[in-house]
Amino acid sequence: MAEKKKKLLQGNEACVEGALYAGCRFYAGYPITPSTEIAEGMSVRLPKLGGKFIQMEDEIASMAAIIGASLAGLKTLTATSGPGFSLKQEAIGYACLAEIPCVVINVMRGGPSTGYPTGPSQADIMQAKWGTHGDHPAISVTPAYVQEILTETVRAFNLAEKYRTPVVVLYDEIVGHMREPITMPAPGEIEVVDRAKVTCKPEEYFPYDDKYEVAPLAPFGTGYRFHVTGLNHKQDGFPTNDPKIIRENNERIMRKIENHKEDIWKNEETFLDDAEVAVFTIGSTARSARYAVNEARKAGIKAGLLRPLTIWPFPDRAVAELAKKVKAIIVPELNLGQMVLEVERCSRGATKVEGIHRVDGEPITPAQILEVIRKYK
Amino acid sequence: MAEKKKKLLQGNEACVEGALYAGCRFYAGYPITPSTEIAEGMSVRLPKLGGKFIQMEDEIASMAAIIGASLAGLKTLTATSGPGFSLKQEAIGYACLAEIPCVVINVMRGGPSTGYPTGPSQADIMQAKWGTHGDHPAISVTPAYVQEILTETVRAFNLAEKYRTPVVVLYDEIVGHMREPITMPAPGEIEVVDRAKVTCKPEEYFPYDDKYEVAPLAPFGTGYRFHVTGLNHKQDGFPTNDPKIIRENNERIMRKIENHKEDIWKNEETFLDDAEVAVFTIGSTARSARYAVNEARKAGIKAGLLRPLTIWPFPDRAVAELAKKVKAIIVPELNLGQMVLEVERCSRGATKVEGIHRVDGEPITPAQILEVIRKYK
Amino acid sequence: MSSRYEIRFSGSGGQGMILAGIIMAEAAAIYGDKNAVQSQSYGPESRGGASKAEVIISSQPIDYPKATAIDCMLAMTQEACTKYHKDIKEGGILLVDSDEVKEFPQGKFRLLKFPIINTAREELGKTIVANIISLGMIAELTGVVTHEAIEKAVLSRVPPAFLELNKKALQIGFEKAKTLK
Amino acid sequence: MSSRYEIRFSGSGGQGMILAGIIMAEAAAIYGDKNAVQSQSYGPESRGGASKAEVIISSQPIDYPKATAIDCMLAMTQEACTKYHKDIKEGGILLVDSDEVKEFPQGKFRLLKFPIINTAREELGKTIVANIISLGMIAELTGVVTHEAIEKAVLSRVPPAFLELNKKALQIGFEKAKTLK
Amino acid sequence: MSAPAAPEKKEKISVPFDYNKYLRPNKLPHIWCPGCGHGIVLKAMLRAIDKSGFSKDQICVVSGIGCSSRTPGYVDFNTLHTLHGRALSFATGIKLAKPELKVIVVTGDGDALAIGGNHFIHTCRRNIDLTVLVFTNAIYGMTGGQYSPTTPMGSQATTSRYGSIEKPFDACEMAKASGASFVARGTAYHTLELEKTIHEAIMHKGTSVVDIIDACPTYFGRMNKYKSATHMMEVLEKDGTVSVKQVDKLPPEKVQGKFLRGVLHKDERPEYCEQYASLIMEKAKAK
Amino acid sequence: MSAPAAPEKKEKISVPFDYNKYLRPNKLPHIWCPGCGHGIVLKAMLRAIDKSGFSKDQICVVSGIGCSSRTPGYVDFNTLHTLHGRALSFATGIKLAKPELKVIVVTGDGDALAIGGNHFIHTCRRNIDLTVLVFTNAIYGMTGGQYSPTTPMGSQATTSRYGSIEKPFDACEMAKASGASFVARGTAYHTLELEKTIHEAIMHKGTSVVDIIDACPTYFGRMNKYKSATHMMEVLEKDGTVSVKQVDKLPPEKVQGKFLRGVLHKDERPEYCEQYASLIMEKAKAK
Amino acid sequence: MAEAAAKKLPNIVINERLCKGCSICVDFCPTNVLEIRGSVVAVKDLAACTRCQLCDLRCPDFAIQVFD
Amino acid sequence: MAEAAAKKLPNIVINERLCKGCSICVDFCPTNVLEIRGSVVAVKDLAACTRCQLCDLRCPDFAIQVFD
Ligand SMILES: Cc1ncc(C[n+]2csc(CCOP(=O)(O)OP(=O)(O)O)c2C)c(N)n1
Ligand SMILES: Cc1ncc(C[n+]2csc(CCOP(=O)(O)OP(=O)(O)O)c2C)c(N)n1
Ligand code: SF4
Ligand code: SF4
Ligand code: SF4
Ligand code: SF4
Ligand code: SF4
Ligand code: SF4
Ligand SMILES: [Mg+2]
Ligand SMILES: [Mg+2]
Repeated sequence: MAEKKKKLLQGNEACVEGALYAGCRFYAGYPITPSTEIAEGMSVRLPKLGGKFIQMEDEIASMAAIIGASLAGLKTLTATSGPGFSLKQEAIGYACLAEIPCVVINVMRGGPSTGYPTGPSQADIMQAKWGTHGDHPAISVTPAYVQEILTETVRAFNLAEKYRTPVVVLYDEIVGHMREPITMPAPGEIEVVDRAKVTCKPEEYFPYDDKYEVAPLAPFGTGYRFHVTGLNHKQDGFPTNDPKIIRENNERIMRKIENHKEDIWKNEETFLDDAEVAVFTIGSTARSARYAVNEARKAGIKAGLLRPLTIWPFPDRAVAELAKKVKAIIVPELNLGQMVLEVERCSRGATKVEGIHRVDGEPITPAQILEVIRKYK
Repeated sequence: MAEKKKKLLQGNEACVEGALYAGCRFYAGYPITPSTEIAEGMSVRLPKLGGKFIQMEDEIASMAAIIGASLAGLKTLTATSGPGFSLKQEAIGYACLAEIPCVVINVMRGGPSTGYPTGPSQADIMQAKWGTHGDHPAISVTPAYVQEILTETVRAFNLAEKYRTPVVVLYDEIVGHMREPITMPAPGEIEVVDRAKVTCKPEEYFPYDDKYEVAPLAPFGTGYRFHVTGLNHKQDGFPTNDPKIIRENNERIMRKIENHKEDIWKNEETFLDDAEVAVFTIGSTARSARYAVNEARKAGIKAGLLRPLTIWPFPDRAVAELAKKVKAIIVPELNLGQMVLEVERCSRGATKVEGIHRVDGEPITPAQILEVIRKYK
Repeated sequence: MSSRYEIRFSGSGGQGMILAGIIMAEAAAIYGDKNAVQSQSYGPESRGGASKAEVIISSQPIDYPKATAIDCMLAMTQEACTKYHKDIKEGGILLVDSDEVKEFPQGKFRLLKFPIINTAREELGKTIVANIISLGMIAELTGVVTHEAIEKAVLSRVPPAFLELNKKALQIGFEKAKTLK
Repeated sequence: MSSRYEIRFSGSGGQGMILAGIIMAEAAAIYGDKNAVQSQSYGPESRGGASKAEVIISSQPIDYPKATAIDCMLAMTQEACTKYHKDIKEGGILLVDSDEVKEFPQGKFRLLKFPIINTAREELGKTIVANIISLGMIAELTGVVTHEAIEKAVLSRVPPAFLELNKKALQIGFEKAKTLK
Repeated sequence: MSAPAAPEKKEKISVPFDYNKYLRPNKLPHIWCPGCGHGIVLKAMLRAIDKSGFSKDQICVVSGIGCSSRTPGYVDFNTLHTLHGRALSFATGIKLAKPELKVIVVTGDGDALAIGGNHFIHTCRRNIDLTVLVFTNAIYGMTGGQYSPTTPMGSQATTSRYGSIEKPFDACEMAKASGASFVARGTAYHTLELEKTIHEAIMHKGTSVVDIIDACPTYFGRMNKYKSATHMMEVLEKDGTVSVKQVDKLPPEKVQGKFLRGVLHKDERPEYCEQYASLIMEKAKAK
Repeated sequence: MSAPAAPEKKEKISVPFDYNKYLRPNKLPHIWCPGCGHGIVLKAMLRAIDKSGFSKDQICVVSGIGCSSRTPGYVDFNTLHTLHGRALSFATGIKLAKPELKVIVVTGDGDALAIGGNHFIHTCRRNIDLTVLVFTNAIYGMTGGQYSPTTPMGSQATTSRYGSIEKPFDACEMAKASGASFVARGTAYHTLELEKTIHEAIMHKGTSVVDIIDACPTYFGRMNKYKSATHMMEVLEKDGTVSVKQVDKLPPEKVQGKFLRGVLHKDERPEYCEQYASLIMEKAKAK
Repeated sequence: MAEAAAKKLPNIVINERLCKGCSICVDFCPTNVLEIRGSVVAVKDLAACTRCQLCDLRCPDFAIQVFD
Repeated sequence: MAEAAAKKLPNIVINERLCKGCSICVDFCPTNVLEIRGSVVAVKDLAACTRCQLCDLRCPDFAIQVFD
């Protein structure tokens, strides 16, 4: 216990700690408010650990560089915010199709466009799933507490390695810039998934070996010479026009996530057992919601909270089940209606779904949520 | 009639005709398969009409250039395909927030990433709504016939001017590259909406005047000196941190579309009156669907087709009503499940929703659709 | 489906298969009184490889633009023949360049062989008009467009300097086809 | 909500208001046995303008990180005072720099005036430690953190060369606050 | 469609100058920090514009994102604050669509040369008639002090705590190599000279680039141990530069490592919009 | 972490050369059109790599998108076919993560200089140890013949039917101005010289750029009335270039308008990954 | 006439609302006319002013101008 | 020995599967050894070959090599 020092850290600083804990040894990025502290932290810390930091000329180059470095065998990170996240989309799609693990942090600020750079938002949730063209898998995790930014960043790296895919960590400016005391995990305390080792002979190695749902990825320069492309490809990595193979591969990269939703999902449930009205939300809004739900309970209202720490793949089953149990699901979000659409879809008309939306750079307050909860008591 | 010459045109050529008919006089773009014929056509045709064509260094610059040129008073166009559409997202968001009319063509090719450049897809549908960060309005039109590419391109320009917003024309490679005979509309035959004229005195002009839902936009250099920014702004165009104004403006740009859905929506209904099973789809897939529905009717099955020519804003009402009437809505699409999610959401559990998805670079055939229709007869 | 007439032109990039498809579609829809839809497939990004063009001709509106059951297919290369013959319908026609195609696919269709490219070379001194000869042959063989329509369509698509050459090529096509009937 | 203690530090960029917030939070949560959350607001992109930092201190876990009803607010400039005083709760404290703030907001809170910056200048020769003086004053006035905890927190955040200076500043804060009580 | 008519010349440099003529009412104070060089450059720009004789309606000022890029908000022209790095692309659209506008682009070293580097070189290559003022403070000011493509090697920034190892760009070299037909450098310190240089840039037809060295005391200054804004101006702008007019007269050791000031390159190659009108539109109409 | 050990030198230029040693089995014929210069350049590249003595596992070949960028698919190294314009950014990630790899970037004139222009100049500026081979055919081949940033003025392309009005980039000038420490030019025609130049580029430590003029007979050739691939090679590559070794001996009229071939610039400034290791990692660890 | 003009003091107009006290004008004034008072600039020695205009030219904030 | 070597004809290996008939080798062969036959290259006059290797060096398709 003497070792486990409590520290007061900013959300973005906790992100740095999480990345380093997970074994991240490469960062490429371009500064943008309110994510810049992550780059700044990595620039100081990485070289001490033998890792590399590079400030690229823009966000596109940053995304490309972390994919390249990941192919060279490192765990890699970039961090950005709305405008930069938009620019990274093409390369994120590349990482999805070429199946290159990496982690992208998006600290959400007021938008659209340049918007309100120092204000919070949760308006890039749908973009995290649909931002790049074509069908592609998406995993996004959504921490709400500073300590959780650390642990969820570690989880993001784990998921990236396990499923060979880019993982997005989404949190809003409030969580990114606030400070809370956190306890640094000891080595080994949190699970860290390392890249699967390739053991076969080089001549038997296929980067997309269809023996596997997720084939192991050999780092460049280790004797496994193979080809990687953003074109539709065969199991050996070379491009193909064969409709059967194109289809199979396009479907497989979706399936590898779809089939493991149980493993990827992570929901925090508060008072849901007997809840008559439920709140569904993430990030700083979930902090307000928890406060509100506590207040509601004090007032005798059977309110509960479903807080997904994985927003993509969307927790469809949990929402569908909840919808059958409660009178209403309230969806507070710092946007004009994003998660609420998914909640509507998954509840298939089984309950009332009501969004609370705010886009003025201010948080949704506990009082705002409580007011809506009261409607359904 | 002697004047109305029939011509055999490629989809992309019809797009050029539509743009010119609508009064487009500026094109900036960067070549990409399968949209390039639009750039090529514009490069030849525009200068004859006193218009300007410029090939920019990338898609981002192209999008920025058409926004600039639109501010200078011209109707402007760019065309691209998946990877380029991803790159344009940041600037599309700018046009949404700054309310600059312009039209973006996305000829959808196989994806994700570089994917299958010469294969068709419909996998950028969700991206057309959610591709840029932050909350923003989206209008997308979805022609399926060569003649319709012409008319819908004109409609896209009209909607762009009317609502001062970027409009996306989405069609797949099949429709973009096929040739059909079309009849060139005579001048005046199709409605062309021109930019609202500003008549007030310069000192009374506000580019986001809150007297209007959509304020008229004065071209630069006409004596109305004003400021445009991608930051959240006041009615005079200058940035603000005032939460009330930020909120009001963010909501207004959504509302100006939301409130006029009736005007923006355009659905083609085939045999829906007595349909027991309906198909919902767009583009080349709708052509297959129509074929299949015709065959089904011949076989005595009460099948119908709802074909939206406006996919964003999503035709939620039409789908909700349809869901109450039919046993199933079948959603064939050249992707792994996009429109089907919206159809699910809007039908609120009132009917069975079944997708047909294909991502191998080949079209969905009438036979494939017919087979599913038969399940619900 | 009987109101659809489906033609597929196939060969390698540069043999003018797409132009042939366009001309056939124009013959039917611009110079004839039918509806027509032409489509094609491309190599990587937009160039190279085996190439095919399809034309659907009908007196009705045409929804589905791709071949479902081919009435007539032209194959100018072995690769194209092997790759693309599968959708020819029972009783349909497969016309191949007999110098290029040596392995003939099996199927319940009429297989017609003719040295098209060589005829272009020998009789007109230009292999480039092989596609026009084949257009003449197909018009004659199928009757789906009139001689007049196909001639108008061809002539509207070629530069003035080559009008005569193409007229001749078409004529040769008409005649040679008769020998195959 | 009574388990929450809410403090707001406000002034202009460069006056060290955010650092003051951080130190207060550390005093409570690292050197004390409470929970604490510190947050702040920024100007355009990340710099300039009026600045504020908030600290919530509680013996319970803290969910909502922003001020709801402020127990104690510091205002180092007129702009900050005017802009940010509204959320002070009934019976709360508003401590202002009396040289800077001349228009006093109305409200059912205790208004305490003190020339903080000037004291830093006069007694320590460095206006830069005005924020540390105010930390001492607030610790003393509110008792929400112990003298010991705030001192540890201050000293852990300042460079070795300035330990003494800051210690003195804090001490001055403690003492001056007593005069206001 | 023709380019802006060359307006009459005014001769006298007028200080005190009535800046209010070109400033928007009630927008000051600007957001820049105390001592930030951007304000000095802005003033030189306004005097140069005044001298050029263009009317306020003829002038369009376009910027990207950054502290420097906040300039358009303060000045009473047709003004456009765009996206980070993309100012030149928006400006290209405006200029080509309406060649009669005089389009001035205000951009930071990060905006122009980091994220916007490609648009910078392609603008120069096309030689489209834009006047590009690069506010080179060797830092990303707006985001709080990260190193930029002009940060000198060894310098401190929030992302180069161990000293920058990247060789900085010379914006003038880049502009010249990529084809700009007018390339110059000025500093905030040499403010009358800067006014003259900007004026010359505005009057030039074709892409004119002025690299303007100015100071960010808040970040670059503090992190690199400059005592004040004045100190930075003296070290970086006064002592760190040499006028092209003097360079031949100075011994090499007085020139080495210094930036050249003044007009560094000028040629009269055809401007893009004019070429478009004469070579493309004319030919197209003739066909 | 150290840079690749300098391998032993082989001396003799070996033609006939056993290309199969470096080609992937069953990937030929390549997709390039008859007469496309890209194949000639590829062969020179393989011979140069062979001469360099690096093992196949040590070499990584990265490309963007374009006809030229299809190269990695054919060669038996660690190969990466990335996104249009972004090859250098992916390559930067690989190199910095694993400096012991020899990373060669194969890119088209469009890929490197149009959409990828910014990454090109920033790569040069950092002087990271990448060998960049630009296949300059003055056209976008892959998308069917639009003009590129190296298309000569007046040329035809599918988007410049009235003749291009844009001044082309000189990739070597750009590389030099932005800081590359090795800059050279070759052509497909001068294939042995090209082999030597590429070899020298590979052996250089730092960013080495080789601008390689080759021909796209299908688009550039046809549209600009060249009779054949051979004709293009003769006009554009043989007659259109002059070796730096000869340039001083020739009268100006024989040099004017021609591209210089050979090594145009070379200096030994510190390489990025080495600087990172010595200046940043060492300092950081010491702190 | 020349004498009369020489005697007339210049009019240094300071806009305190705009002055940010950066001290640039103070530092560059060749004759030490100016000083920072509190947080803004003030005239210390008007008579010394040579009307050189350097204060105006280098003030980033439109806060000082010197008229005859 | 020298004479014997001189008499030995070179071995021109053409890969017809790879040759695209672009004619580059034919055009650049200084002694007219090669020609296009049908759509691929063929040796017309082996004896004339000087082993200069230009055909190999400029063939874009790995389709021709000349061995001693
Ligand atoms: C796409 C995008 N990436 C990053 C940012 C964040 N950002 C805003 S300004 C800026 C740099 C500003 O530096 P510079 O252009 O030199 O201007 P200065 O502030 O120094 O005047 C950055 C990185 C952004 N707004 N958009
Ligand atoms: C983002 C994006 N934009 C555009 C394209 C389309 N595209 C593919 S290759 C290419 C240009 C190729 O030209 P170049 O790099 O010169 O290579 P070449 O084919 O001439 O060898 C273009 C525009 C793309 N694939 N991705
Ligand atoms: S941060 Fe630097 S560049 Fe930005 S306003 Fe302040 S001093 Fe100027
Ligand atoms: S299109 Fe041009 S560049 Fe591409 S393979 Fe063909 S000849 Fe080569
Ligand atoms: S005009 Fe010159 S002398 Fe007078 S106050 Fe200003 S700087 Fe000093
Ligand atoms: S230079 Fe301007 S802002 Fe600075 S102190 Fe002088 S008057 Fe004030
Ligand atoms: S080696 Fe020389 S002479 Fe012999 S065939 Fe080849 S090019 Fe001709
Ligand atoms: S150069 Fe090569 S591909 Fe061309 S004809 Fe000769 S052998 Fe064939
Ligand atoms: Mg800067
Ligand atoms: Mg090229």
